[in-house]
Amino acid sequence: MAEKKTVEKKVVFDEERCKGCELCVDVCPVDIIRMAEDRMNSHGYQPAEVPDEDQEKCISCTQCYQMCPDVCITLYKENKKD
Amino acid sequence: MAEKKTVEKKVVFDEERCKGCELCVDVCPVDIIRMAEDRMNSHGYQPAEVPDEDQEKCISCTQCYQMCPDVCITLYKENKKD
Amino acid sequence: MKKIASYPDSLTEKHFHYCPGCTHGTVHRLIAEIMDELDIREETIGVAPVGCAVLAYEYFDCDMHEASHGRAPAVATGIKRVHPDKVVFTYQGDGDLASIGTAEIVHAANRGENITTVFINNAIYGMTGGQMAPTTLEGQKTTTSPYGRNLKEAGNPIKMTEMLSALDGPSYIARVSVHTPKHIRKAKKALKKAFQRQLDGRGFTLIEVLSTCPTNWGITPKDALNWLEEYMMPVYPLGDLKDIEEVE
Amino acid sequence: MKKIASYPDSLTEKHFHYCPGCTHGTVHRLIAEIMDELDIREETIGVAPVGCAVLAYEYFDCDMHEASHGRAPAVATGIKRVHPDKVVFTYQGDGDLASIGTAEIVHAANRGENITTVFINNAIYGMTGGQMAPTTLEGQKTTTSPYGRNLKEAGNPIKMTEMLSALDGPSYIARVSVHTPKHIRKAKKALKKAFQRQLDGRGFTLIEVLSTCPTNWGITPKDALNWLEEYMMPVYPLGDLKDIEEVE
Amino acid sequence: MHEEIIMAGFGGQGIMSIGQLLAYSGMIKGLDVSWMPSYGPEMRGGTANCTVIVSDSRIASPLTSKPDSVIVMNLPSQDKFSPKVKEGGLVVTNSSLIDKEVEREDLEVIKVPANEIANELGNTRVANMIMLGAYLARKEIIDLDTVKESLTSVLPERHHDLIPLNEKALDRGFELVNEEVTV
Amino acid sequence: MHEEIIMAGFGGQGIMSIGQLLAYSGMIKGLDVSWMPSYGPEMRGGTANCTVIVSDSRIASPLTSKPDSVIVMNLPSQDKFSPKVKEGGLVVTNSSLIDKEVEREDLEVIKVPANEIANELGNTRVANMIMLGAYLARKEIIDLDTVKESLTSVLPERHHDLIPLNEKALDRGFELVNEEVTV
Amino acid sequence: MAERVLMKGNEAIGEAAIRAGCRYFFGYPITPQNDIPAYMSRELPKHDGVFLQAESEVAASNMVYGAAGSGARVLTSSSSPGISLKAEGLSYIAGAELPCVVVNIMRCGPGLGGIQPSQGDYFQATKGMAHGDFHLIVYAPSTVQELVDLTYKAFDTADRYRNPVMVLGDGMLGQMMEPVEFMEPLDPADLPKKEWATDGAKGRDTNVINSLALAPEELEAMNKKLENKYKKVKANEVMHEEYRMEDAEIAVVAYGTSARISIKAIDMARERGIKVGLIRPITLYPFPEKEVAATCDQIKKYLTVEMSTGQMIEDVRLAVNGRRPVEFFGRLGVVFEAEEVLERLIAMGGEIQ
Amino acid sequence: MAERVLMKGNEAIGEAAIRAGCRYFFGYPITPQNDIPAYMSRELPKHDGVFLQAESEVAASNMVYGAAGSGARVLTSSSSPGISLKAEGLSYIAGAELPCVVVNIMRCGPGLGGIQPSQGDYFQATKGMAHGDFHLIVYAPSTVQELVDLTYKAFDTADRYRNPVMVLGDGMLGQMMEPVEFMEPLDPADLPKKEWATDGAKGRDTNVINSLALAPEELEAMNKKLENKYKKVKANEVMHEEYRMEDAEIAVVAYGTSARISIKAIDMARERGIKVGLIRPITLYPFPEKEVAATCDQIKKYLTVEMSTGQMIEDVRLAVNGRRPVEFFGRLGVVFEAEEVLERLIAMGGEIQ
Ligand SMILES: Cc1ncc(C[n+]2csc(CCOP(=O)(O)OP(=O)(O)O)c2C)c(N)n1
Ligand SMILES: Cc1ncc(C[n+]2csc(CCOP(=O)(O)OP(=O)(O)O)c2C)c(N)n1
Ligand code: SF4
Ligand code: SF4
Ligand code: SF4
Ligand code: SF4
Repeated sequence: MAEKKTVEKKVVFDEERCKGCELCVDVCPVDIIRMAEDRMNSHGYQPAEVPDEDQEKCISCTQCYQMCPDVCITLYKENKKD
Repeated sequence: MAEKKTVEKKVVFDEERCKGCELCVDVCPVDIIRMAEDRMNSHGYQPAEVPDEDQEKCISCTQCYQMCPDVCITLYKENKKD
Repeated sequence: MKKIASYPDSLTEKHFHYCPGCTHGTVHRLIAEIMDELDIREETIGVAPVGCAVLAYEYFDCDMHEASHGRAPAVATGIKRVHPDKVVFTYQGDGDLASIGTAEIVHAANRGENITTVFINNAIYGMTGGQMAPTTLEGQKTTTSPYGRNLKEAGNPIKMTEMLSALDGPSYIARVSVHTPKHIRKAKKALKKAFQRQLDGRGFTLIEVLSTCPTNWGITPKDALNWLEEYMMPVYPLGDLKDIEEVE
Repeated sequence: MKKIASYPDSLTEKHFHYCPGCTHGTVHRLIAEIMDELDIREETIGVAPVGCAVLAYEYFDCDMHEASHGRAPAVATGIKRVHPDKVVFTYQGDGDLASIGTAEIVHAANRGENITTVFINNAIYGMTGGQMAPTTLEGQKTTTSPYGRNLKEAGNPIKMTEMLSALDGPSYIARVSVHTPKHIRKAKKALKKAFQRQLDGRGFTLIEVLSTCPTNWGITPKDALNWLEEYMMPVYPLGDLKDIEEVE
Repeated sequence: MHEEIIMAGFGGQGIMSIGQLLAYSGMIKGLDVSWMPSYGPEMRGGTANCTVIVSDSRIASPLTSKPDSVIVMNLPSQDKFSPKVKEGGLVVTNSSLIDKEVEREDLEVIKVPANEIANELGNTRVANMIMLGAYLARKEIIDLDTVKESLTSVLPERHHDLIPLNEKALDRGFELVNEEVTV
Repeated sequence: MHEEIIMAGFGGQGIMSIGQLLAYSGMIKGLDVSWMPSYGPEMRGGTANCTVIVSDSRIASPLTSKPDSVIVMNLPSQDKFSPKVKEGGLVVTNSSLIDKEVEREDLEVIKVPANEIANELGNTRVANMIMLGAYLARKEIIDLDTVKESLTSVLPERHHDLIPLNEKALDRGFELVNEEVTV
Repeated sequence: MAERVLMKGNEAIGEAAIRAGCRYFFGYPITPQNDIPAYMSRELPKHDGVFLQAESEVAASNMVYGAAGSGARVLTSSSSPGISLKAEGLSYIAGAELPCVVVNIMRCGPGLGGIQPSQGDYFQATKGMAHGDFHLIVYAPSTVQELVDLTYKAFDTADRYRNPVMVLGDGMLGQMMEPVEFMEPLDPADLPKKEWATDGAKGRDTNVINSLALAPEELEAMNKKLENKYKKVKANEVMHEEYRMEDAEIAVVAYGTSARISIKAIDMARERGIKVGLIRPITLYPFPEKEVAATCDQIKKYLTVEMSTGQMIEDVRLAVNGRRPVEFFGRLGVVFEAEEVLERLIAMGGEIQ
Repeated sequence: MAERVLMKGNEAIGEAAIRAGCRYFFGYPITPQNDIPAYMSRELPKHDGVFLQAESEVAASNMVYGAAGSGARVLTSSSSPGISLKAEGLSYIAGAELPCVVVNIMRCGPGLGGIQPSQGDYFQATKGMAHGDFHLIVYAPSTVQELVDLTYKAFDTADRYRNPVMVLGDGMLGQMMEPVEFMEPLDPADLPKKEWATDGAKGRDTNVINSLALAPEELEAMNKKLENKYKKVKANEVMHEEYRMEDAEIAVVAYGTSARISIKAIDMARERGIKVGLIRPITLYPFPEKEVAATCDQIKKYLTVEMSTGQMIEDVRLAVNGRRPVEFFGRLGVVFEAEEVLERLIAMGGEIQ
């Protein structure tokens, strides 16, 4: 309820699961996925991320979800207005 | 040298090897093989035989030799006269 | 916002122990999604292999057996004979299925055992550090083929799937790959069909999945996907190898 | 008088222990004749199976190994790798080769191991008193299929020879029979070709020989020949299954 | 009463069956019994033998090195087992196939032309029952009727049509000895 | 002299190599040495550690429960091994990845920003050599030159082009500590 | 009293298993135990059970692993070389703590050996069956009746301890016929449900059948758990029988077929005034160590009799622990005769005087 | 003095085998011995040798059977579960009296267990490896140098007795590195010809490699022959080492890795004035029974130290034969530390006073 909402994320990464394999980066047709340079998870991997400013650009193609071997990605889409 | 020659045998059975399976009997095209009724080898089998009187009739087709699973049969043929 | 793709219910929360980019995880997800979609998680008993997927029993959220190396089809047979009404699957690597477990897979297939086998072909022994598998390609260097696989010494990359297709028992056998999202979707289709066949009581099904092992191949995950496409696919062509549509 | 057919040199004088009418003896003779004709008795190392032919090492007058049940191809591999210039053959029953020894024959074949395998298919386990073999026919009664082989439970009669033909390693695979003199002559031809292929260094060869087991089939030797022709041959059709004529 | 018997002959001569028949008969008479086969490696054409013990007390070992009696249906069996018989013991021998005399003086030997009689009865395969009949006539450990009754339980069902023939064979063997003895 | 060291970090951080390098250097100096790895089940991403013992007398056990020193390249390793160090022992820790302080008062702690320095040198993978250099500066069990010489024998041939870089990394680690100590 | 039937040892095993609620048999033919699969293939279908001839002993033991993990009472049987092939599988079954019954109708080895009865697999059965610290519980019947009773009991014991139980017979015991009485058959539906078994995780947490423990501490815990189980087995499951031991000065220690021949020899020796008795271990693991030890005050000399070159003798010596001499008589390949044992007993009797 | 090289135990085994004239390796990967096949696959081709990765351990041991019967020096290696799968084959090899060398780099079982070092296969190696009355000759090295020396020696011993020889190490020994020196390599062409081997019966009677004996008397003869061989092995091949035993009152008995950790503990105990020494069996079969027994007058208490729940302790107790107490210390799954053994020694030292 009192949750602070910043950006409505369409592409959410489970950073602790991510192993930095970069497979998601390549398949994204709109090129919004990148590897975080500023942090490492507890296993020593730099996780993938979609910067807040690019979240909007996701076209919900699910390519990244399909490709991620570690099932790190959860995808959301705006509710249809109808 | 002093060997007593009775009939010149064309079909010789190793009676001790014979197991009386009768497979040779069937394949002989001139029907000269039969099972000995009067004797048994040391394994308790009545061996196959070609009676002396029929030895001549063998046409050397080797069917019996081919068929005999126990390789009991030695076949001879008259030397060609040429 | 509506969730359109997320972690399947039939996976536990455990993080996979697989190396970065290893496609074992991809196949795990597909199987879990199928369990979700067919609503069979509570009806399924899985059999994990000895191989990188040895801990699969920690990931699939269904009853599981950990088999001894290569014997998953025998273990699955034991399970299926006791529970003919449950869904039983084996998950096996190429060392497991195509080498030590050759007899078990051949006979499970020949019996038409009503189970589903997921066969991960990554052309190498992953778990043990990169030895030659029976499926290793000609010339491929591994820790036990340091000069590249030599066909005269080690024989040809074995085509288990083609070989098993020569038997009467299997109802559906296919080879798929998971190196692109498109192929992953196809792979899921084939896997789902195999599980469905089992539910229909149609006998043995096997899906071979061409997979990567970036660590032991010694290349990056991305390169591994390319290597799979470039080198493995010509030797192991994709497609349905056997598909007995209808029971007479 | 001239001898036109007699006991081959490559057999010892030992009487076969086989049952009356059992065609193991026939195949022994053919192999011995081939050793005579190719003059390889002193170059040959044979591997006997566990099965009725377990004592084959007493009959073949060449160096012999008695293998453990099903492992003859592995034993032969060990021998051949030490003596690549010798002729090495295995002689195996259908329990030995098609059941317990499945993995070993598949991999010897796939490696293209330069050995010759003589595979005696008599659709039953002879040595142990007539249990079901993987090659037992549908409905055939044996001591472990007392109600007749049930395909749903026990699977289909396995077609090892067809299955092995799907592999890349073998150079020559054929199925023959020894139920008539004519078939016996053909069988010999195939066997000789296989041995010759080995001498030419062409890799794995296998000849499946349809055979009888009158005792465990529970019929007379004569009836056994007919049963073979009538029931086995339709399931196991004769002929060359694989024949790689030339090395590229 | 404690009787140890070895029965031996070619495989296929029905040695195992008469052993089982005797053991079964003993059991239904309330005696302790054991039947112990010994096979050669061959399925056919080898020799087969079994040891039967019938006793009114608990049987320790099912084996015997000094049988009270032997029933031998071929020459190798006679050669092998007659030397083992207890002093003063019994040899029932198949004179149809065995010419050779038993070499010991201390034994009682009953010669039974079992194959001839069986052929007379129309089926060589019942030679074994003739041998057993003869044995039973000499060693009255179990009455002939009990043995006949047991046939139904011991013979496989597919051979039940042969029960009358088997009974006749038992009788013929029994009579043979009784005649000898009583005449 | 008897020194027992545990080195630990993420798989891939080159822990095993610096252990082998140290052991090899000890050997060519005529000392007794042992190198003992311990792997997790994972090929990558797990933690790896090894125990190296260098001694001027015969080494009994290649294991140690109370090392004289530890070299730790990630946090889980520091957490796991620093409590085991002998009283008054040494911890060389990778401050690039480890924020946390070592919790014991009795230990000497050398913080080495190994990843930073390695990145400066142009290759993160030599962070291990920087750590080893720092260790060697503090514990002079083997001279730096011997260790550098050993690189040729220990590194697989395909990495021999990196020997100069590795040498430089050893130097940088060594200098770092020497500066600290001497300044 | 139940009806007495004359039955081969092997077949009696099969019938006893069925009466114990066993409905699954996986095996591979091998002499001299072939009557067991033959019997099961004939009888199990009548009870809606499953007989499956596996492709090999390796496969059979892994099918057993699967079926046992699924909660069933399951039997496999083999003879010596076939048991060796089941070794790895049995180690997994023990490691995963699954119940099952394994019959070994021993023949004479090593290698292919021959089909003569033997007791040469004692070490294998009781000690080194396979890799790792585990044990089978081993029953050694000596009559066909005991084959029946112990096979039946084996299923209970296996379930109670979640451990494989072996019934160790030999070719002689398997192939001989004796009169036997059977117990009332048990309906498998009446057996308690095994909560740990895999049958689909419906409305419960998932069950995992497993013998893997990667973390050293877990691995040690798994082994500790097993060790504690075996302690319990040792405390509660020892079975043995004594014969004419009341005033004995010499004790023969023998099991199975050897024990029977020994009884004959003992009776003969007693007739000659030699005070000899028999200690017959019925469980070989756990070995009746205390029970043997308890006789040490009374007994002057022990004679271990085996159809082997001397295997159980080590357990006898461990039990006697140096307090008395332990001698050995054995033959292998050839079944010995009571007279041979007697001769040895006469010699020992002389020495004692 | 030969050059010292720093080498992993596993690789050192491979090099020693090659220097002993071994040119044939058949094996199947398994942790923690994978460096052995890796080494052989890299090095054997340089010596015109054959490395073949078998389809399984079962196949590997039968390939060894074939190659050994053909007269070659041949090696196979595996770890615990894989050794269990070689059981049947090893029984055949022993039965047929063939020489070969088998390495077991033990990991922790039962079942899949874990890859931690262990000594849980002692029983399997020394007693019940498989069916039938046979034995492997078992060497238990405790340093990488000894791995080298004993592997080399194993080939000679195998040939001399025509019996399989096992080199029994554990994951720790196989994976650690130590400096080693190697012997001069031997040319296999210089080895004496094996007249019994199969290589084509050219101008001689045929040779048959076999372990079958159907006639009981033959079977007994085959077993007698083996029994006599093992007697000779026991008489001639025992190896052991003693450490600080001169004035010891407590003796630790330990082999392999356990012995090394025990030495550390003994040194620590000695510093505390406890008189303790080590008896280290180098051959596990034949076990140094007389050698242990010979210390009974001097030693007041024995402590067997193993990475198992207690296996070798039975052989120690058999040797001591009740004359002194024999205690046990062991852990399994977790490698114990010298301090733990020390603690136990302190307690025992106290009791003795
Ligand atoms: C009986 C036995 N032999 C060997 C092993 C060692 N081992 C574990 S996994 C494995 C092979 C793994 O390769 P694969 O099946 O291809 O699976 P991947 O790891 O590549 O997924 C081997 C040989 C074992 N655990 N047990
Ligand atoms: C490991 C092992 N398992 C089983 C057996 C028993 N056995 C001996 S021969 C045989 C099968 C024989 O059948 P097959 O191979 O078809 O040959 P056949 O006797 O019919 O010629 C079996 C199962 C054995 N000796 N060893
Ligand atoms: S769903 Fe498609 S567009 Fe969105 S982040 Fe993933 S790959 Fe890119
Ligand atoms: S594919 Fe998955 S694991 Fe790989 S980088 Fe992307 S989110 Fe991380
Ligand atoms: S060779 Fe021909 S004709 Fe002569 S006996 Fe034989 S089958 Fe008859
Ligand atoms: S085929 Fe041979 S064994 Fe059969 S009856 Fe004729 S000769 Fe005798």
